[in-house]
Amino acid sequence: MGLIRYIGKKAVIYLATFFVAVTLNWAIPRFMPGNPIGILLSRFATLPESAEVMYSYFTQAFGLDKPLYEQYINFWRALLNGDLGVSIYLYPQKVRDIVLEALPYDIVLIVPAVIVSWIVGNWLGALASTNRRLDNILMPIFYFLTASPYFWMAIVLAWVFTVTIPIFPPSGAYSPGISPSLSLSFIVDFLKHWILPFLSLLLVMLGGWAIGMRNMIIYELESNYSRYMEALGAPNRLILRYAFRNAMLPQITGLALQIGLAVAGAITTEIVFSYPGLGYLMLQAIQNQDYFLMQGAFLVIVIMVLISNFVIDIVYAIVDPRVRYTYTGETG
Amino acid sequence: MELLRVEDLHVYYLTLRGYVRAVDGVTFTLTKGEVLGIAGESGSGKSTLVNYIILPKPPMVRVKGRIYYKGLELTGLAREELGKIRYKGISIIPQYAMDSLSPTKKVKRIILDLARGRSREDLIEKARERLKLVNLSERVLDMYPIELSGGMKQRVVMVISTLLDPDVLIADEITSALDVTTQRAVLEMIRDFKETGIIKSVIFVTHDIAALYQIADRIMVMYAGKLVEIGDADGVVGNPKHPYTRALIESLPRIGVRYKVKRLKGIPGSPPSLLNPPRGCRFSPRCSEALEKCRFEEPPETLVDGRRVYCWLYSR
Amino acid sequence: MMLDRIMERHRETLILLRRNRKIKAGASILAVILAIAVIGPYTTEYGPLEYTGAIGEPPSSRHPLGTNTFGYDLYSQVVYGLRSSILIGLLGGILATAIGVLIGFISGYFGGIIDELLMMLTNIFLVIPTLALLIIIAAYIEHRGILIESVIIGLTSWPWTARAVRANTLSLRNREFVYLARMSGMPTRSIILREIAPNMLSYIIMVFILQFGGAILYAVSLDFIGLGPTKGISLGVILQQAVLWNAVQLGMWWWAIPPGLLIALLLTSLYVINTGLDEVLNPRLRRQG
Amino acid sequence: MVAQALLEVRNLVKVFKSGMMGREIVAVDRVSFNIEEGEILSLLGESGSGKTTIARMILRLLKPTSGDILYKGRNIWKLKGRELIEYYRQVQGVFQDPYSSFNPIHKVDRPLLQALKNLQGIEGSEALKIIRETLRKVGLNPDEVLGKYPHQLSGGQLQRVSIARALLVNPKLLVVDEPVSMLDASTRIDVLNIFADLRDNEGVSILMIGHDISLSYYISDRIIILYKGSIMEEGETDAVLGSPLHPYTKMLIESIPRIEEKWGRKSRIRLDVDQKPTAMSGCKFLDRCPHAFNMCTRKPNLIRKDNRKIACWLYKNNYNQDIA
Repeated sequence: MGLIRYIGKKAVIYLATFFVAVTLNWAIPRFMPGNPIGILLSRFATLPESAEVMYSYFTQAFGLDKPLYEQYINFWRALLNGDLGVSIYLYPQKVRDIVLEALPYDIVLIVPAVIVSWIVGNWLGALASTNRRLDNILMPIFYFLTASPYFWMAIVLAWVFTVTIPIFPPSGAYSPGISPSLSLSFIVDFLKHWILPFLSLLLVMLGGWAIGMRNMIIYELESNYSRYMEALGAPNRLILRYAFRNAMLPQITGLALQIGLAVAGAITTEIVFSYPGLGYLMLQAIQNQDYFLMQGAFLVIVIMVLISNFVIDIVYAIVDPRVRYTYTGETG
Repeated sequence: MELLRVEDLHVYYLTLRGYVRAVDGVTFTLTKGEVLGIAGESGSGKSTLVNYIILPKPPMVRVKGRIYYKGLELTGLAREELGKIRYKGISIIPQYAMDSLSPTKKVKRIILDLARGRSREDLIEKARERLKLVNLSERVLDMYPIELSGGMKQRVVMVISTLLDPDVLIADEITSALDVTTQRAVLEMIRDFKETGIIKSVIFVTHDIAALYQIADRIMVMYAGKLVEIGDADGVVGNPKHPYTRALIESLPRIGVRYKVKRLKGIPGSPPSLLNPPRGCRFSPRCSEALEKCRFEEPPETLVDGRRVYCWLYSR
Repeated sequence: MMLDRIMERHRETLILLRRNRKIKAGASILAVILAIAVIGPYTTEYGPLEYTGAIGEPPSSRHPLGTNTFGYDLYSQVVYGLRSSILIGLLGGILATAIGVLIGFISGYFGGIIDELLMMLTNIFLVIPTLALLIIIAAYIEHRGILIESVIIGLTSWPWTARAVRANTLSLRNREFVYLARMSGMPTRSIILREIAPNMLSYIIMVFILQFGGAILYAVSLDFIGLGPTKGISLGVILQQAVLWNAVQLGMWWWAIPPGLLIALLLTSLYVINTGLDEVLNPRLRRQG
Repeated sequence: MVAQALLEVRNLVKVFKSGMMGREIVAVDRVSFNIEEGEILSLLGESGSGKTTIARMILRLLKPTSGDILYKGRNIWKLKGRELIEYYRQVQGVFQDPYSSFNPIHKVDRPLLQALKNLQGIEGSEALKIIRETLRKVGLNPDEVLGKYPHQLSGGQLQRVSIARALLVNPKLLVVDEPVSMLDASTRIDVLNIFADLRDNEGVSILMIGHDISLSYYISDRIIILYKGSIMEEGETDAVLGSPLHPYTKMLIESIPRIEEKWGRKSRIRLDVDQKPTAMSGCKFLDRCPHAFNMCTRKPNLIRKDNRKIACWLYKNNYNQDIA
C-alpha cells in the first residue's frame, strides 16, 4: 500500500519531468534569443544533397507557418511515433537509429561504473570512518578524485596507459578491422577499449561515495541508538554494522542524483577516448551543427536518466522500511 | 549486598573554555533490592554521574574518584572488560529512549544482536513475556521501530534494557517526556520489575521529586555537581534537612493548593556556572539561611537523623 | 543541561572555525590559486593567444609550462584561463545560489500551493541532467561570452540549493522568535531580512561555495565540448584544444595535465573548506578525540 | 446572554495536511469555549491534545480550518492593518521554549524595543524606561539582562524577559503556552506568581496552556480538559479537579505523582495499545476508558452537568440540555 503510493508519487514527478524536458527541447530552438531557427535554416545551404527533401521535412517538423500550439502538438505527435527527425551530418540516417546505436555504449560504460564505484566507494568510506590513520591518508585522495573533472581524469589515464605505458588503445570502442561478434578475441579487444573510459568514471565517482559514506557513518555513530548500543556493551563491530546500514540508505538516494552527473561525466569522457556513445555523438552533432541529432540525443539521455531514477526509487522503497510506513498514512 | 559503590567521584567535561565541573565529589552506594533516586535540577550533574558510570568516554574526564561494581573497580578498566559488565551487570534506559532503536532494524533483530551469544529461542520467549508485562503485544517483535509510537518505543527499550535481568538498572529521566498517565504506568512497571526480581536494583534519575518519591527507597539530592543530601525517601521528602531540598520541596504546588489560599515561593537566582563554581557551599549564593562560613568553606559531610547532609547548619 | 550545551556551541563556533584543520588547509590552497589568477597575468610577457615562435616545446625556464602546437605559451594560457574560469564560476555560482535561495525561501516561507508548485518545478529540474540541458542551450547561442556562459549555468544548476534552502527556511520559519516578531507587529519584510535571513547566512555561504565549484566544473565541461566562449581562453578551452590536437598522444603532457590539475586542486580546496564549515556548524560530524 | 466574553472560540477546527497526497490529521475538533475578563483559564491536555494549536490560532499565527475566534465580538481573522496592530496590543503570548523565543543573533533588547515601537509607537529613552520598569515587574534586574545575548542568560531569565515583552503593551489577554515546563521546579512557581499577580492587580485575562495539573490547579480559575482535540470536561478548577466526573479527568488525577502521599498498589491506567487513529465518529477516549459501553461509539456532545460541562455518555441523562 505504502509502496505503491510512494512509487506512484515518484512516477508522477518523472512523467512531469519528461513533459518539461520535451517542452524545453521544443521551445529552445524557437525562443532562444539570437534567432536559432535562422541558424538552423542556414545549415541547409551546406547540405550535400536533397536539400529539398530536408527542407520539406523541416517545415513539417517545425511547421513554422502554423500557430505555436499546433507546432507543439505536432512535435509531440512525431515524438510519440518515435520520430526524432533526420540527421544532417549523417544524412539520410534517422536520428532515432543513430541514437539507439550509440546508446548501448553509454550503458556499458555508465551502469558498471556507477555500481562498482558505489560499492567500492562506500566500502572505502566505511573503512576510513573507523580507522583514524587510514582516514587521514584516504580523505585527501577522495576529495581530489571527486574534484577532478571526468575528462581530465580521462586525459591523465590516457597519458599514463596509452602513451607512457602503452598497454591500452587510445580511442574507439574496438579496433578497426574487427567486426563486432561474440568471439573471445572481440570481447578482449572491446574490454581493452572500454577499461580506460570506465576507470575515468569510476575513479571520480568513487571519491564522492567514499566521502559521503564516511561522513554518514560518523554521523550515525553519534546517534542515540549507537550510544544506547554502546551503553549496553555492544562490540564496535556490531554498532558499526548498524551505522553502516543506516548510512547506506541515503547513499541509495544519492545514487539517483549521481546518475545525472555520471551522464555528464560520460559525455566528456567519451570525447577523450572517441568512444562512440551519446557523448561522442553529441560532440559530432555540435561540431557539425546537427541540431536534430543533438536534440534527439538530449531526449534519449533524459529518458535514460528518468528510468534509472525510477529503478533506484523502487530499490530504495524496498530496502528502507521507513518509506513503506511513512507512506501508508498510518503514522505522522 | 552492595552492588555499586561510588567514591568521591569527580567527572568534568573538557570544553574550549575550560573544565565544566559537572560531578564534583560524589560518594554513594547502592545495595541489592533498593531503588535509589537521584534528584536534581538542570546542571546538577545527575545525568553526567549515571552516564559516566555506564559509559565513560570523552568529552567526560574522570579527575578523581573510584567506582566499584560488586567489589570490582570499574574505573581504569579496559573498554572490553567494561563491555562485559554492561547490560547484564549494569544496564540503562536512556533519556533519549524514544530514539534509541535503529529505525531500519526489526525489534527482534535488535534484541538478538544486543543480547548475542544466548539461545535465540530463550531470548525471544523471554522478550515475549516481558512485552506482555509492559502491555505490548508480541507482534512488536516483528515491527520496525518506526511503526511504534513514542510511548511504545520507550516500553520496548525498557524490555530490551532489562532483558538480561541486570543487577543495576539506570533509569535516566525516563518519564520527563511522557504524559502523566503514561508516566504513572511506566513508574509502576519499573517498580514491578524490581519487585519480581527481574532487576536487582535501580538508580532512578529525575528532576521530578514527586515522581521519584513514588518509587524510591532512598533519595539523593544533587545541586551544581555536589551531593547535598542523601537518605531514606520519606525522610528526605517529609523532613528535608538541607535548605536547598527544603526550598525545592516547598516550591512544589500540590493538588488542592491554590494561589489564593497559599502563595508558594520559588528559589531566587539560578544555578551557578560549573566552569567557575562559587567557593564554599555552591548553594550559598541562593540560600536564605547561609552563614558567613558557607561562602568560603565547603560544608563537610554530617549525619543528621541517619541521613548524610552537606550543610554548615548541622556542623557548627 | 542539553540546552546549555547547545548555547555553548554557539560561542565556540568562532574558535572552532579558526582551529579547523580542513578550513585552514583548504583556505591556503584556495588563496594560492586565487593569487595565481589575480597576479599570474602580470608575470608573463606573452599574451594567451600570442605566437611565441617555440612550437610544442616542453617546460623550460622561458616557458614554465611549455608551448603547444600553435606556439602559444601554456603558462600564459593557464593563468589567463584560470582567471576566466574563476570568473565564470563566481558569476554562475552567485546566480545559481541567488535563484536557489530565492525559490527555496519563497517555497519554505509562504508554503501552501506556491510551495507545492515551486517544489514540483525544483524536483523536475533536479532530475534533468544539467550538462545535457546546458549543451542544447549553449549550442543555439551564436556568440558566447563569459557572461552568457555563467548565466546559463546559473539558470540550470539551482535546484538542489532550492530544496536545501527550503528545508532550512521551514525550520526557521516555525521558530518561536519569528512568531514573536509577528506578534510584535513587525512587517513581514523586516521579519525576513532581520530575523530569518541572518540566521541562514552561514548556510548560504556553504551553498555558495559548492555552487561556485559546480559552476566552474560545468563551465570547463562546456568549454571542453566546444561550447565555451567563442573568443578568448579558459582552462576548459585549453583542454579542448589539447584533446582536439592529440596533445597526449604526441607526448605533450604539459598541454593537457596542468590545466586540469589546477581545476582539481581548486575544487578540492572548495570541497574541503565546505566540509570544514560543516563540521563546525554541525557538531555531529566532528570526530571525537 | 450576560455580558460578552472577552474572547469567544466557536466550533474551532484545525486539520493538518501533510504534503499533496498526505493524510489529514484532525488536531482540533470542533472546540468552543469563552475566556472571561480577569480570569485565568487553563487548557489542560497531554501531547496530541491540540492545546498548542488552539493557542497559536488565538494568537493568529495559524489559520483555523473552520470555526471562528471572536475577540470582543470581532472575528480576529478579519482584522487588517491597524486593527491587527490593535489586536496584538491587547492580546499577547508567551511560548514554551525560552531559548527559541529569542533570535540567537540579536540582543534580548531587540524584541522588547520592536514590540514597543511597532505596537505602541514608543521609541528611544521613553521606551527604555518602560522596558526597565516591566523587567522589574517580572522580577528581573534590568542591568543584568539588557545588552545581553540570549545565550548569556539562563532559561529562567529568558522566560521572564519573554513575559516582559508580552507585558510591555499592557495586554488585556495573555496566551501562555506551557510557560514553565522548560524551567526548573524551583523557579517555576515564581513565574506562575507573576501571572496570578497580573490577574489580581491589573485584571489581565490569561489563557494558560499546560499539561501539569498541579500547576494549573495552583493558579487557574477555570479549567478545560482536552483530549485528542476535543473538550472532555470544563468548569471551575475546584469542581473539575476536586471532584472530576469524566473518566479521563479521573485517570489524569489518579496519575499525578504527589509529594504528600504514595500511590496505592496498582493503577488501572490503560495505555494506548495501538497507533490506530481513533475513529472520528466515537468518543476519543473510548479505547482507554474503563467505563466504555455501546453508546460510546458515537461522539458525545459537551453538555452542562451541575457546575460544569462534560462530554461523556455516562452523563447522558442530561441529553436534553445539549449545548449547541
